[in-house]
Amino acid sequence: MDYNFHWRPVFKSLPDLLESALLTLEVAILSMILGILFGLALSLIRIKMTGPLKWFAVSWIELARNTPALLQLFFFGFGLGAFGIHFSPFLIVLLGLTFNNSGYLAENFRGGFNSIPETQIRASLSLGMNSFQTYTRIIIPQVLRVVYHPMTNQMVWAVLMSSLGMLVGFRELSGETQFFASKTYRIFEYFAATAIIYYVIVKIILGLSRLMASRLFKY
Amino acid sequence: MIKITNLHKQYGELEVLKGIDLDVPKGEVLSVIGSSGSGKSTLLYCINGLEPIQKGQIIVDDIDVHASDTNLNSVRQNMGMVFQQWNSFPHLTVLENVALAPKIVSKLSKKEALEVAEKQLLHVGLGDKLTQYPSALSGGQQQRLAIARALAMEPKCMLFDEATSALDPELVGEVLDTIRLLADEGMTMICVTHEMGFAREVSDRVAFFHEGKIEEINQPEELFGSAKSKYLQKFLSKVKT
Amino acid sequence: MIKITNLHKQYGELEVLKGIDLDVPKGEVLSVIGSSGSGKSTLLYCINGLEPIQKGQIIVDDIDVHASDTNLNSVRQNMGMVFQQWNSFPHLTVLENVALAPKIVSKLSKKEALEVAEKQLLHVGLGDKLTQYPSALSGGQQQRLAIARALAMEPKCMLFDEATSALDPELVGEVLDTIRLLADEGMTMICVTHEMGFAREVSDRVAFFHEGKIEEINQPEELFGSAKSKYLQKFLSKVKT
Amino acid sequence: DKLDDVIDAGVLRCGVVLDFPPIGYRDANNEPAGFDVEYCKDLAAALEVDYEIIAVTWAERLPLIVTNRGDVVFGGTSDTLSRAKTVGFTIPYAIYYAQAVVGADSGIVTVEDMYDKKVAAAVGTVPEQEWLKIAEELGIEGNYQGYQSENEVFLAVAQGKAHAGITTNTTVLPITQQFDTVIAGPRMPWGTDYTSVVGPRMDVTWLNYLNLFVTQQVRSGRYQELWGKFVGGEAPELRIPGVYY
Amino acid sequence: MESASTYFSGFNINDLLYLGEAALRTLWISFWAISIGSFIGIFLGLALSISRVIAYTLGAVLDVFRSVPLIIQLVLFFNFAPIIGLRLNPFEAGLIVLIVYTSAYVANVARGGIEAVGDPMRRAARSLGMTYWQDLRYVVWPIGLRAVFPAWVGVALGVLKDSALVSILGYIELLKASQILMTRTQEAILILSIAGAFYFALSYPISYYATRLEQRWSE
Ligand SMILES: Nc1ncnc2c1ncn2[C@@H]1O[C@H](COP(=O)(O)OP(=O)(O)OP(=O)(O)O)[C@@H](O)[C@H]1O
Ligand SMILES: Nc1ncnc2c1ncn2[C@@H]1O[C@H](COP(=O)(O)OP(=O)(O)OP(=O)(O)O)[C@@H](O)[C@H]1O
Ligand SMILES: [Mg+2]
Ligand SMILES: [Mg+2]
Repeated sequence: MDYNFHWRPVFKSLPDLLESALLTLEVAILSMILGILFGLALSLIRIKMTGPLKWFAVSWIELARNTPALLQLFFFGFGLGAFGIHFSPFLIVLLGLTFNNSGYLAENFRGGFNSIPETQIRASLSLGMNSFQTYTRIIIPQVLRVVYHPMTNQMVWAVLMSSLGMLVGFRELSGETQFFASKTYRIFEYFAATAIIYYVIVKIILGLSRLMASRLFKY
Repeated sequence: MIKITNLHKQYGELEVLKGIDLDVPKGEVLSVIGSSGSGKSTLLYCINGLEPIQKGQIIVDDIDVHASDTNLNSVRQNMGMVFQQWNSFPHLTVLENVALAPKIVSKLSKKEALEVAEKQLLHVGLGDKLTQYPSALSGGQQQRLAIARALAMEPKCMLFDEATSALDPELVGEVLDTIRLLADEGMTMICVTHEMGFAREVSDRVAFFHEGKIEEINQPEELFGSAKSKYLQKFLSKVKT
Repeated sequence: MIKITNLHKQYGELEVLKGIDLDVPKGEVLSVIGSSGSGKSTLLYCINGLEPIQKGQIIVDDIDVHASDTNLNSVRQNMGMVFQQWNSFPHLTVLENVALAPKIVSKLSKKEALEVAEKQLLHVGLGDKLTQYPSALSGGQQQRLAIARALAMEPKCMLFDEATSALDPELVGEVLDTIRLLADEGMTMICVTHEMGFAREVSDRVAFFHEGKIEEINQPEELFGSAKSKYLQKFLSKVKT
Repeated sequence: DKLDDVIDAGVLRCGVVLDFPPIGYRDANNEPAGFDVEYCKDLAAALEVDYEIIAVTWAERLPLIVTNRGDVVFGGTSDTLSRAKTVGFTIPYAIYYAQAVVGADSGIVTVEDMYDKKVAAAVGTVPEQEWLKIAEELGIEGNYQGYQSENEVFLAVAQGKAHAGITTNTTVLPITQQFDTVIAGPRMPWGTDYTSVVGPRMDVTWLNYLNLFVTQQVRSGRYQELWGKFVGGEAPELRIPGVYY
Repeated sequence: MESASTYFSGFNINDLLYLGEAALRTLWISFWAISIGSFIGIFLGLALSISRVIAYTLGAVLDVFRSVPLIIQLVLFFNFAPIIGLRLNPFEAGLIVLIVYTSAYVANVARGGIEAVGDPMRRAARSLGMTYWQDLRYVVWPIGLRAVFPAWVGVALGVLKDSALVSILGYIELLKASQILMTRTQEAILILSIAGAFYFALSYPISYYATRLEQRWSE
């Protein structure tokens, strides 16, 4: 083995890497927030509605779940460019992840809604609550508990998937790593450091999620 | 108080209620019995406006429940309903369960809502469980919680749909006692039940449902003692009275 | 037949069996009673070699179950065990459930295994369910299936661990009848049970467990009639005998 | 040494960048083609071994050598001193200069026009690093966007995502012919790009062999022939004015 | 001088074949990754279920492969293998990473399956005199498989889609082929749509079938 490991440049650019990790988190969190909103809407449309809107929701969900995330990113990147719609790399990644998250979360939510017995709705209507109150006060809080664990997993996924940003020119953690690696040719060293950063991020997310769960779901 | 005339209800093709006429005066306790699928639950749902009807009229306290300009939510505030499954809201504490509707529906202040809730919980004997979550309660306690929750809206009448049938035998008693209490206090009630003993003891009248119709309705002694309808005779011979 | 001397068993720090001495001669039916957590199930697991022991000896049919050179699988073939939960294999038909172990453990031919299985299923009264899947059986039938499955290995003794406690009251009878049948046929048996009536009627002796020890052991009339230990007296006063 | 290794293995593993028409690209059958590909074949022929083309991105060119996934890279690699700390360079085998392609309606004529416009280049190339240097001096870094491949750069310019893409003079013609919306832009204000064949840094015998190969290509006229075929016109003089060898 | 149209040429029928061939390669690498990865994963799952010590140590190792983006794993391994003297082509390197990745996920699924069977059931089997392996073969496997089959299908489909990332090593599977064609033809949207359709055609029927099966079993 005649390869010499050079770790010095990696340490030197560690601050930059960590800063770009914030970008990774930012895009992952934003895509989760949007994904939850769209996912909720999609799942409700899929459960409640018929007609074109339902087909739209079903296509979205199934396309998101049955094609690679990278392909979805490319679509928002180069595909839509053909129609003269241009997004910055940040937006490409955000939209791609949101599209993907929404599809997966919609199915989680659907499972969540199905797990709430019909009688809960009846009970809350019979108390004189309107449908909106029933959903916001009774159904959704319970659904959130059912989907909390899958949602945490999806958040981890969003972080992992955001690494695809490096393939569409987004300088999040992976993109930044690639940029440095291409300047110093220390690919292995840089990506090893980045792997550790990802691992730590994921562990932190899981830890926080557990902490939050214990505060949120006392019942 | 509750006046039903010629009520017809279909689920798709299936006609479940085939012309019901029923008059429940204020303060009466009416028990509804009948075999499974005869439409007992459906009747309660229609009275509460939880299911649309096809024909007929349901007047509760001078309001036509199914008229298009009726505000269903305010109708429901006057009618408490308790279901077979304990429908306590699992994500709220016992106290919050009861206080929620007074707060967001009756628009009481938070403090008032909590007071009302506490009062009703004491009423049904759950005064020591206020901060627990429903998962920590027994089935019977959860069912009493559901009753307290309905009572907190200070309804003029109560609808019970087999409120005890999902309970273990040893827990049935405590819920029946609570209902009995309400009856004694003069609450107007319709109770779908399969506890014949309870029906006999508490009700002013008992209605026997058969295939979407009221086959026989009478004072309990008459109905259980000298059933006229042969379906009722058959039904009574199958259940232990 | 089964000879246990000074048996000690710990789960980690927790000492569950604290020196058990027990001798079950061939043909005896021994019932084991005692409150929850007293170590009854653990004893059976140790006899069957399903849990390692820390001290003492268990000799079954002249074989030291926990000696390091013992072939546990062949010991187990001589000992049938039936658990509280009906552990029928859901992916196999009733007949296949029973025939599996004879085929793969006793290495019978497929035909022989099926014959043995059918015989035992007839024995426990499941002759008409051979091609059903367990999910189509009632709890009592599933439990009898488990008994047939154990019997198909033609064991010299049977261990029952609360074989009826997961059953609805109306199903308990049919399983007890099956066990009674085995007792009449002279099978050596240890039955952990909470059916005092059954213990009294079927057993040659009854052992009362208390905190990992045999507190009292005697013929049923003596034990139930004039209990010496105050723990036993307390225990008996709590359960309906 | 490497020379023996390659002869031993019977295969020459060539890294070539294939989104660099006409120097490296894929033909209508999606097979590798171009000036660099021909050079690779010539080298294999000289060594009397088979060749294997490894398609690499700009950023992967040098790691390919560093991690020994390839024996040699023909990939328009400029011979900077900083790179020479990592890999070994031959004498120059081709000369390019950096030039921009710009959107037809971007209004860019001079380099100065590009300062306040969106500029794109491929990640890990000399143009990227040179432009970022200029940008840093002028404090206009935010307008730059790196892409995985030059192709994506061209696409970005064609679709209007970027106003200018920095590439190599040889590529400008095919690109402007392909896209109606793209025209040739200014030549970039940094030096001529002397590009070398790349091999492992420590393998001097191998680098010697490669040096000889480069001079042989020129002497035999093959250099002129291939340049004429793929780029057109007179092949540039490889000798560097004022430098003696 | 040749005309520039040699360098860029339009999308033609051959290219469809080219994409089809690449789809087969996607299927090929996924097939091997899923089969070998599942096989290894099942044994890892077994190991995880045996003792708590193993569950913690081995579990932590497997966790790494689920907490670091696949793309980083690919880059790292591809650049690391030659350092330790392994001459791997993109297919081999990609396959190895995918196998490890798959087995990390399958191990978790398998452990779930074993837990689903439960100790009481396994005790019953052992009490009949079955050996450890007979218990696994005749009781745990058939019962556990049914419990986790849908989850396993999820993992398999995930790998099928994630195999798109092997493109960055230069293995010409479906996504890489589309990139090559996009470079040559500059028809991003058309090619991405075709590639998406290929992926969808591979993934959707399986996912649909698995959902149906799950519904049937849960009845
Ligand atoms: N949402 C629904 N859609 C279609 N049919 C329904 C629906 N709800 C009830 N039914 C049918 O209407 C009939 C009457 O149902 P209902 O629940 O009112 O009976 P019930 O008298 O309350 O019976 P039980 O004693 O079993 O509760 C039944 O045949 C039932 O299958
Ligand atoms: N696998 C285990 N690990 C640790 N402790 C255990 C384990 N199994 C049982 N125990 C503990 O050992 C004690 C005896 O358990 P055992 O199941 O033998 O009681 P039992 O007499 O059968 O009670 P029951 O009537 O409830 O079945 C209990 O305190 C129990 O918590
Ligand atoms: Mg009903
Ligand atoms: Mg026990």
